[in-house]
This record gives sequence, structure tokens and C-alpha cells, in this order.
Amino acid sequence: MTGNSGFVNYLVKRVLLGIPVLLGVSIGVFLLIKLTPGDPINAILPTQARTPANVAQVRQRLGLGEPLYVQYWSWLSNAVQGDLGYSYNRGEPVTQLILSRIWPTAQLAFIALLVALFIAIPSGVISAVYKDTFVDHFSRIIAFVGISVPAFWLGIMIILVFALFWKQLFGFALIPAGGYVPPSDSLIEWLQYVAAPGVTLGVGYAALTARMTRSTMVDVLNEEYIQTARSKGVKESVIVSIHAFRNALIPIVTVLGIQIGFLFNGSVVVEQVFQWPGIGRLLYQAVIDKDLPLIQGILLFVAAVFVVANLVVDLLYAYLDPRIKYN
Amino acid sequence: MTDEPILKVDDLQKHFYENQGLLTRLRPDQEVKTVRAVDGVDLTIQEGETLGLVGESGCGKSTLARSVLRLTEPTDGSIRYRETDVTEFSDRELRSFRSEAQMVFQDPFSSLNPRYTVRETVVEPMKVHGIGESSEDRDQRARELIERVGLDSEHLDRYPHEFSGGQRQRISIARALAVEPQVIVADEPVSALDVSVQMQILNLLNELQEEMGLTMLFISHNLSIVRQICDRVAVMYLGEIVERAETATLFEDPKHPYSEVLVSSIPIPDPTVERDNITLEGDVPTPIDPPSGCRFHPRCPKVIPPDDWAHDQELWRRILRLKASLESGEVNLDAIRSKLESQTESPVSEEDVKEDVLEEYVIRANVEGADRVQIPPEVADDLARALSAVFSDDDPVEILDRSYSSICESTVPSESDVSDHRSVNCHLHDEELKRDQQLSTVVTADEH
Amino acid sequence: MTDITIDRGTMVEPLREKYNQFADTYRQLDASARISFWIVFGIVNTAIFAPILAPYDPAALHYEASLQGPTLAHPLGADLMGRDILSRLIFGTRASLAVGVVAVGIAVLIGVPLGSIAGYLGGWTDEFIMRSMDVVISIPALVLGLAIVGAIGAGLVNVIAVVAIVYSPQYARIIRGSVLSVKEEEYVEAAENTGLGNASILVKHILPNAFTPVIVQSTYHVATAIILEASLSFLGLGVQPPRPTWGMMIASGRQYLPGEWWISVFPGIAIMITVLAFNILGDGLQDEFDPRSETETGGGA
Amino acid sequence: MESTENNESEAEADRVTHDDDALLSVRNLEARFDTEDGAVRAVDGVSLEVREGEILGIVGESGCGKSATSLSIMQLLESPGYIHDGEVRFNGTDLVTASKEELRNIRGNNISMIFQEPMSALNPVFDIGWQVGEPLRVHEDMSEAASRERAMELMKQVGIPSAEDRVDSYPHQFSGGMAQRAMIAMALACEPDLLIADEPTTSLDVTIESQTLDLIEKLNEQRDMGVLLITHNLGVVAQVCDRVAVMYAGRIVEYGDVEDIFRDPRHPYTKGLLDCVPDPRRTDVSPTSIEGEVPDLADPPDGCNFAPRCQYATEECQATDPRLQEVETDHYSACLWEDPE
Repeated sequence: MTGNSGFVNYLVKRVLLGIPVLLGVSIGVFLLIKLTPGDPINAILPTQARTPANVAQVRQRLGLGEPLYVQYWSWLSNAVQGDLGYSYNRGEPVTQLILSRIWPTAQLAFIALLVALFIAIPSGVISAVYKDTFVDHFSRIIAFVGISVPAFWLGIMIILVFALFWKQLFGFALIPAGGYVPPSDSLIEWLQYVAAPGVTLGVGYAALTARMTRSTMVDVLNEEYIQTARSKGVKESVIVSIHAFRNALIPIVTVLGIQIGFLFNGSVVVEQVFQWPGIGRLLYQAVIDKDLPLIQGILLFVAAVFVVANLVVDLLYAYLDPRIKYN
Repeated sequence: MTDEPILKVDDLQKHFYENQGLLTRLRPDQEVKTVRAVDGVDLTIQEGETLGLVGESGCGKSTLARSVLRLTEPTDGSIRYRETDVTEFSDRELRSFRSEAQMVFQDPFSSLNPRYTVRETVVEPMKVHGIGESSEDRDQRARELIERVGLDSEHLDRYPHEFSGGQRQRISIARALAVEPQVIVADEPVSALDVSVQMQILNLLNELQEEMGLTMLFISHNLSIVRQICDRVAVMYLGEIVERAETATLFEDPKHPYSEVLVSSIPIPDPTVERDNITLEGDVPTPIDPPSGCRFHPRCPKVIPPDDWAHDQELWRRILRLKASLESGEVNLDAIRSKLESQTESPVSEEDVKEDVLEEYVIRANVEGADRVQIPPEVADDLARALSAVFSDDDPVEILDRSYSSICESTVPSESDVSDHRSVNCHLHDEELKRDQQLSTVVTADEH
Repeated sequence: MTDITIDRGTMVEPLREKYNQFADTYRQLDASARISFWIVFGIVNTAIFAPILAPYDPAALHYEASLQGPTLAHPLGADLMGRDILSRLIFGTRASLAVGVVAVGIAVLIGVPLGSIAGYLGGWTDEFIMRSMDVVISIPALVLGLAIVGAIGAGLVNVIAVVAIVYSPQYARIIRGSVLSVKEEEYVEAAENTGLGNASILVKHILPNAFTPVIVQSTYHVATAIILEASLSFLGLGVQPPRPTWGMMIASGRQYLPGEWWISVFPGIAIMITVLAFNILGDGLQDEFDPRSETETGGGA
Repeated sequence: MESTENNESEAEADRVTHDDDALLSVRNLEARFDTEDGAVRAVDGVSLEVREGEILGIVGESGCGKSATSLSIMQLLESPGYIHDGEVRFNGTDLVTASKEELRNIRGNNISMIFQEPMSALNPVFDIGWQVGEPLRVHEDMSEAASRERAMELMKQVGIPSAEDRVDSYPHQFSGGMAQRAMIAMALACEPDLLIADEPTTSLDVTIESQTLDLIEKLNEQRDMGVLLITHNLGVVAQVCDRVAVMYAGRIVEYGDVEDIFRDPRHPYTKGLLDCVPDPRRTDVSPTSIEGEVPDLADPPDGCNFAPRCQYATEECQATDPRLQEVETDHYSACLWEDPE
């Protein structure tokens, strides 16, 4: 009866909690860029064009003479409307640049998620059920190696083995050494291109998920209600897949969501290694070019994705856990 | 009652607030819930006596104890220690009060810092209050204390995990005594211990109290333990004291129906005795939004019927329960209807549903094997009328209230003194008093 | 305002106790965690004694060995300018550990006070501190690190600062949660009842009992910080030449693949072993300190 | 350590006459827990039986092995615990050697169990109706809807008000007392012959405790169902049990009719335990305590386990390990001084 209002309350609270965080991020990001040593004019105008008149005009146009809070306010109000300004180096709107790069990064994240869902979760469950047996030790070692190997190096090794060595040995490369083909052009080619970076990105993510799944399942299997189920004569397979897994799913979903940051971290280096035109690579280029509005925009975007992902996780959480739904 | 009490608690209240967050307050459909953990409690403790405070979990006895020591800030009321008001103490005064009043905690596995040796645990309070001239002196005192509570001074450099529950509780007592206090508040000090060691600790407390002239507030849910150690007892129910009496008196002649239930539920270690313990119905209610009138009335086996009630007590209680179930919305007519429909596989009428409700809530009282009661026709009519109201969206409770309401629901019983050190908050007792008065007036009239 | 000194007869006693605690913990670890402990021990010593251990100066150019594969003279090969890969790997431990250990240490020093104050005081203080931490956490470590390094410039000190900033909120969160649960323990109430001031209660009673998860987490974080440093170095935004770092070595070797694979492969293996050792050690400590593992052996009734 | 490996004591066993018609018959059950300090004998050669329709109590202090005994009977002991030796006969089947399939068919069907903490014994993410009805789906092949219907009836039988409504509730919406009733409803679903109740009222308030005990007693009478009631409270034993086994440090030290044992306790531990329980009817005698502490089961004392705390102990007690023997009809005690020889 009160369930619904409790859930709405929970939802409102979660949404409202995200707002101060995003505001904080915007202030931080704004200040980070403003306090960067060096005059932004140097990045915008080529040396030969820095005449006093030009400089004054650019300053005027960007509002650089205004007090900081005025600059922040105008930047924020534009940002809220989706206008993140213009890239210094490329001259294109930042929003548009970001939008054009989301899709390729999302493809990598999707492959990584598949790896986590279809390999990591089952292996974590099996590990927990057969705790301290050979199967468990084996999959734990794999998971440990998975979280310990740097993604960029793993990417390079995959290229080395499956593209370069393969070509030396068999005369053709199993995968391309990098690059991007959109799935709309050719699905098969896309698969060839996306497989290696997607799996590279997925390894760490999956390893974390597997470890989390195992430890949660171990905890859940020690709960008293599992003993209750056994005392009822429920089959062990049902106990694991229904009684225990339903409970374990709650923290697993949380981890899948919170580790979205892990995917962003990985995408920076993996996209660099595989020359994949995603957000991570865009950020790297922006940093190299000292393209401040673009860096600002990307940070804000990434934070927004993080906040939204957390929100989705919380909703799923509430859906899975009746203690939240009906409270 | 000539002596001034050492501790006097007046109208003490401690309320907690749920849903107090800013965001909740922004939403119109969410109200801040008040948990009335302690709701207007008066207590007096004389120097050197042990007062027992008894009640079930959630009745507020631990909160009361913590409020008395200001380990939690009381919401309202006053606590007088000798001539001073504890609630008004400044930080400095509070600190010096801490050397006068100490607490012994319930859980011996959580009340000792696992990283402190026994020595550190016992010496720390002395250092805080500047007791002992040097660290050697404090060491010496620690040794004496630890031996006094029945441990070996060799144990001083051990850590809590090396001790059993009973030994830990001894250490906890030694810590409390380190500041040479006047008052000890013991919060369920033996309930986490095995029966075979409970008496060891109780005896220790008893001895120490006599030796040092301690005053003690002893909290427990276990009446038989209270009996071993307390001079007087206060019985607490849902944030209020319902009865106060000297220990022996309370056990022999409990006045409040709740005390009666508690006394009757003490297990008798004798299988040959067929006990007539009074079983209380229902759960312990929460202190959020407590029942109106006498807080015990929904569970009270002696809840007072209206003056014109001609039937038995059991039926009366069940009608009250039906009323409460209707009021809380617990009676779900749709669910009952769909249950009946699936049983008979045909549509059911309003009458059938009403019958089922009566059968379940009144006749059988929900329990298989419970005694069935007969509903006299006039009562049945009234109930049927009230239940019809549910279908026409009227308030059934209001209809029932007209002829089936109790003073216990409507009026908060006041405290009445029975004799010295003895008082009870119950309408039943008021009535008894009234009857006695009438009797005595009759008698006096006769004499004249 | 309160004295925090512990009067003990001698100073030797506490030291011995610490050693005993350490020895106890070590004995409880499983084989893999013990091996990892010794690997970590070895790596730390490699960093300290790098000049003694390394066969060559890591910056010395041996043009005759340019792009040479593993030989007796250069067991792990040499790069384009003939610098000895093994020597550079040995010296590379310094940058990795400096970032891993020092930065995580600073993160602990920032995060723990903030988080414990938030947890102990609660209310608006808590709300303010933790929401600020959320802001930092909401941007993934490498993304934020890259942006900050992009703004303030690369270099060892800056990378350490970045890692410290990025990880400190995690310690604030961990210690806050831990303080909140320890705060509920009766011995904290007992300390309050003793008349001890807030600061003493926090420092003497709560923090020592709340600190274990920080130790465990910092072991994991040293591992991820090493990867973070390597990633930044790989992107050319970390520790700058001529200091050798593993990430940079991998990046510089890329162009010689597949022929001169040793330039990229060995530093990667070095990172992996180091990180693996820290992770397994962290896992062993976790198992050891986790209160749940105690109840399991409780047995009996 | 050495003494636990000493096999001499194993030759001695409890001399308890077995009734072949008993519902449940436990013989020489030995359960151990592997720890770093060696194997702890949590249950050290326990023999007892539950007859049809009776309530047998197992009483003892924490760590005496009473819960381990109940879990061993159900074959639910988990690592690091395991059954080292012994027999658990139920309706002619030895549960210790039974196959997983056989055990599954018995659990929840012929033997049910309820636990000390009803709140943690219920699965938080499934509603009560689903959980109460589950034994019916498992053992009687009922459909989801039919089992829910039946669950509601069961909940009514155990006195859960508004069962129509509560059947869709989740455990966190129940109070402790109601949750324990739901557990009982679940245990009754397949009309078992034996109910094992492991400290079913320890976590409940006194007023709720008597409600729950009344319910168990009533169900025992109505259904002629055997009950094995594990408790630390002798008052509870006196109130509801027909016979009782007193456990100390992994052994049964006294075993027999409740009335016999309360009237004439033969083992010093039972005597001590009875003296610890205050009798509300008597104010002239105050309860006492048993000095000392429970022995460490990883390193039990030589001879009688209770000797170090026993006021009657002599040198002989510290050398000889006594086992149960009949001291009067159907009354057994494990004390040297009861040895007729």
C-alpha cells in the first residue's frame, strides 16, 4: 500500500542527489581550466595573428574580461542548454564533437558488458559454488590476472599476436591492427574491428565482475535462508540459481554500474592503442592540444553519464530489493 | 520518603525522528515520524538502593538509561542528580558528572575496545578524572580493582578477546568502578551470558553495591533476574512507566495487567506445575504513533468493556481487535472476496464476505484451535451494520465506536498511588478505587 | 586538550608487539599471499638498490647493441639507442612505486581525516564533505588524471599529486563507513561515559578499530595506481624522460613490433607481476581481516 | 591435542537402550569442526531418540553442541563441520549414509526445521507466500497458485492475522514473532512427522515467546508430530517437553523424563543448571551459579569434561571419562558416582 509512495520518494531523492554533484563537477571543471597556467589566447590565436586588436576582440568574444562568477554563470547556463562552446583547435562546437564520438565508445562498452555478463557472472557463480576446489582456484587466477594486466599493454599484445605474428606465420592477419568501421557500413567488417578493442576493454571489467560475483555468492550462500531452503528439500541447483542468485544480483548490478568509470578509464588507452575514434581518444587529443573547452565539455559529459548510470543502478536496485520497494 | 532522592527523573522524554531528511520534508505526502521512545517518565532513586526497570525490547528502557546519563540528549524533562540538573550541565560539569555515574553495558563482546589491554581499559577513566597521583598509583588501583571483580592481576596485560563473556563483564564492571562512582546504570548486564555464569555477575554487583554504597539502576527484560537484585521495580511499556512497586510486592500482587502478564510468563522450573500463564495477543507495537488512551489496551486481557456490556470478556476483546484491524486497514475485503471466489468458484455476495470476516476475526480469532465464541444476535447485528459500512465507503470504526468503546481507548490512565513506593497507571485500578470508596462511604454512612 | 600519551614502561614492548602482530598476520595468510608478500618485498628492494642491482646505467647508450634481442650481455635485449632493457626495468620500479606508494599514502592522509570527521560528526558536516567527495569520484580516475595533468603539466610530482587527489575520496568513503559502524559499538559509548572528549574518542577508540579496511584498500590501490601511472606514461603524460618508466618503455617499443617485441613485452610483464602481487596480497589481507571469516571458524553450537 | 587423538575413550560409549519403534534414533553421533587448533568435537558421541508425538528437549549452554546436533541430524552441517561417525535413523533410513536425493525427499517433507533468528532464516527478496508454499511445490508438485492458496491457509492456522494480505508481504514487513510463525507455517506445509526447532524463541520477547511455545505445543498435540526442541532455557523445557537431554561440552550428561530429571537430577551439571534458574514461587532460596568456565573443546580435559567445575570431583573423575548409563528406568546419567559397579 505504502510501497508506491516509498519508491517515488526514493526516486526523487536519488534524482535530487545527482544535481549537487553535477553542479560541483561543473564548478570544479570550470575552475580547473580557469586556473590553468598560461593564457588561453595563446592556444587560440596563432603567434602571427596575436595583434593587440585581435587579442582584445577574442577576449571580448569569450568574455574573458568579466569576473569569474559571471563567466561561470554564462558558461553554465549555456552548458545546461547543450552549448559547451567551441573547440579552440577544431573550431567545431564541443557538443557536436562529443556527440559524434559517443557511438563508437558505446560499441566498445557494449562488447565489454557482454563479456562481463556472459563469461564473468557465470564463472563467478561457479567459483563460489565450488569454493576452494580446482575450478575456483583456476578462475580466480584468471580474474586476478585480468585485473592486473594494464589494458593498453594487453591491447598491444593482442595486436602483436593476432595481427602481426599471425600475419608473419600464416600470411594474413586475424584482426586488423586498429581502425574503425561503423556497423552501418558493414556488420562483418565492424565485428572484425570491434572485437579486439572490445575484448581488451572487457577483460578488466569482466575480471572485476567475476571477483565481485564470487565473493557476493560466497556470502549469500552462507546466509541462514540458504540453510532454510536446504531444510525444505530444495534442489541445490535451484538454491544456487534462484534463492542465492536473486540476492547476489543486487550487489552485482551495483558493481556493473559503478564500474562504468572503469570502462571510461579503459577507453582512453584502448582507443589510443586501436585508433578507435571514441570519447577517450578525443579527450587524449584535447589534452595534447590543450583544447580547454573540449576538455571541460568531456569531463562534464563523463560526470553526467556517471550520475545517470548510478541513477539507473539505483532504480534497478530498488526493483530487485523489496526492502527498498516497500519501504 | 524523608530523604531527598539521589536521582530524580521528571517527565523525561526522548523522541527520535524518522524521515527527517531535507528531501523528505520537501515532499507533501511524507510526514516526519516521531518515535516516542521515552514519553514522560518519572523516576526516583534513593541513595544506596537498586531500582529495576523492566520491559520488553523496544519499550524504551535502554533509551531511558542513556538519557539519564546524557549519553543521548533527552528531548524534554529534567534529571536531578543530588541538587543539580543533569540536563543543564555544561560540557565541563557533564564531564565531572561522569565520575559520579557510570554504566555497565549489555554486550560484553562489544563494550570493550578490542585494542585496549585490560590495564588500559581500567586506567583510562582514572586518567580522565585525575584519579591517582602517578601512573604507578593508577596501576596499583587497577590491580586492586581487577582482583576485586574476581580476575587475576596477571590478566592486566591481556586483550578482551582472550576472555570469556563473563570475564569480560567483570572487566566492564571494573572500568565502571575505576572512577569511584556513586551511581551505576546497568543495562541488561547479564542477558548475553550463559545461565550458569549469570548469577556470578549478579552476586558480584550485589556485593559491590553493599561494599561501596552504590546506587543502581538495573535494566532487564528478565523479571526473575530483577527479583534477585532489585529493591524496587518500575515496569515500562511503550515509553511509559505503568507500575512501580517494591520488588516482593510486585511479584506477589501485580496490579497492572501488563505486570501480571510479565510475572506470569516467568518460566517455572517445575514440569509438574500446569501453568496458567496469560498469553498476550498480538505483537509489541512500535513507539511510532502509539495506541490512544492506555497504550496497553490493544493487547490487554482485562480491557474494560462499556458499562452496559453483558457478555464475556473474550468476545469483547475480539470485537476491539476487529475494530483495530478495520481501522488499520488490515482487513482486506477484496483479498477475502477473491479467496472465497477461488474456493467456491462462483461469485460471492457481500454477505458471504462479511460472514467470513466475522468468522475469522471474532469467532475463531484467527487461530486454529482457539476457543470459538458465540456472537449474541444483538452484537452480530451491530457488527454486520458496521461491516456493511465498509462496502458503502462509510467509516465502520465510527459506527462501532458508538456502542463499543472503552475508557481504555479514549482516556490516558493517570498515575495513582496505591501505597508508599507503589503506583499504577490503569483504569481498572481507578475503578477498583472508586468501588472501594463507594464501599467505604456506605460503611461510614452505616456507622452514623 | 587531552593527553594522548600512553604510558608504558619501555618503548621496546610496543615494537615487539607490532612485530608479533605482523608475524601473526603473516602466518594466517595463504601460500599465494605469502609469495606475493615476498614479491612485493623484492620489488621494493629492487627500487631501493637499483643502482647496485642494475648491470648498466639505464640511460647509457650502447649503440653497438641497438635493437638487439636478449643476449648474455643484455639479458632482456636493448632498445633503439642500445639502452639495456633490464637496467631500465630495474630503475623503472622507482617511478611505479613512487607513484603507487607515495601517492596512495598521501591519498590516505587526505581521505582518512576528512572521512572520519564526516562519519563521527554526521549532519551537515558529513553531507558537505561527502558530497564534495562524490564530485571527485564522479569522474573516472584516468579521465580526471589526464585532464589535470593536461592542465598543470606532466612530471613525477604532478602525477603523484593527481593520483592522491583522485584516490583520496575513496578513503574518505571507506573510513566514514567504518567509523559509522565502529561508532555504534558499546565501547565507544563507554568511552563517552568515561568522560573522554570527542577528539580522544575518535583518535583512541574509533580510528584504531576502523582502520583495517583502509589498509586492505590501500594495497589494492597501490596496484591500480601503478597501472594509472603506467597508463599516463604510456600516453606520454606521466613521468618524463630521462627517468625510465615502464609505461613509456611500452609506448616506445610499439613501433618496433613485431620484430623487436622485447622492448614492449618485458615492461608489460613487469607491471603485471607487480600489480598481481599487490592485488593478491590485498586479497589475502582482506580474507584475514574480514570479520565474517572469524565467525566461520566459530563453529561449536 | 594428544588427548583428542586418544582413541581409548571411543571404545566407551553411552549405554542407552534403544527403542526400535522410535521416530528418530541417533546413535553415537560425532560431529567435528576442523580448526587451526585441530578438530573440535562439537558433538562427541551423542545418542538419543525422539518417539512419535513427543517433545524431546535438548538443553545446554552456548557451545555445548546442541545446535550442531540438530544440524547433524538434518545433514546440514557445513564446512568446516562434518559428521565423523554415528548413525541417524529416521523411519528406518540412516540419514548419515543416505543419498542426496533421499535426503532431499525427507527434508521439508518428513522432517522440518525452524531456526533461532526467523528474520535471517527467511529470504529477503521473495514474498512470504512463495516461501511458505515452496515445500509443497518441491514435494507435492503443486502449482505456484495452489501452493500460494495453501500457504495462506497454513498462515491462518499458525495465527497470522489477515493472511490474505500478508501472503504477499516480504519478510522485512513482519515482526520477529510473525516471522517465526511464518517459519512454522512453512515447516508444517507437508505435514512432517518430526519438527526440529533450534532455539525457536530465543530472539523473541517474553510475551511473544509464550505465544510461540503455546503454538508449538498445540501443533504437537493436534498433529501427533514429534518435536525436537533445542533450548538453553530450563524453564521452557519444564513447560513444554516430555523428555530432555542435558548437554555439556559435546556430550549428553543426563537424559530422561522431564519430571524425573527435575525431581531428581543425578548429574552434578544438571543439578547446577537447575540451581541457576530462579523459581518465581520461592523466595527463600536464591539461585546460584556454576563456578568456572566451559572447557575448550579443541583441548578437552582428561577424564570427565565437567570435572574441573564439579564440586564433587575427585582424582578419579579427572582420569576416567564417564558415559551415560541407566540410573533408573529410562533415566540416564553420565557420572562416575552413578556407576553401579
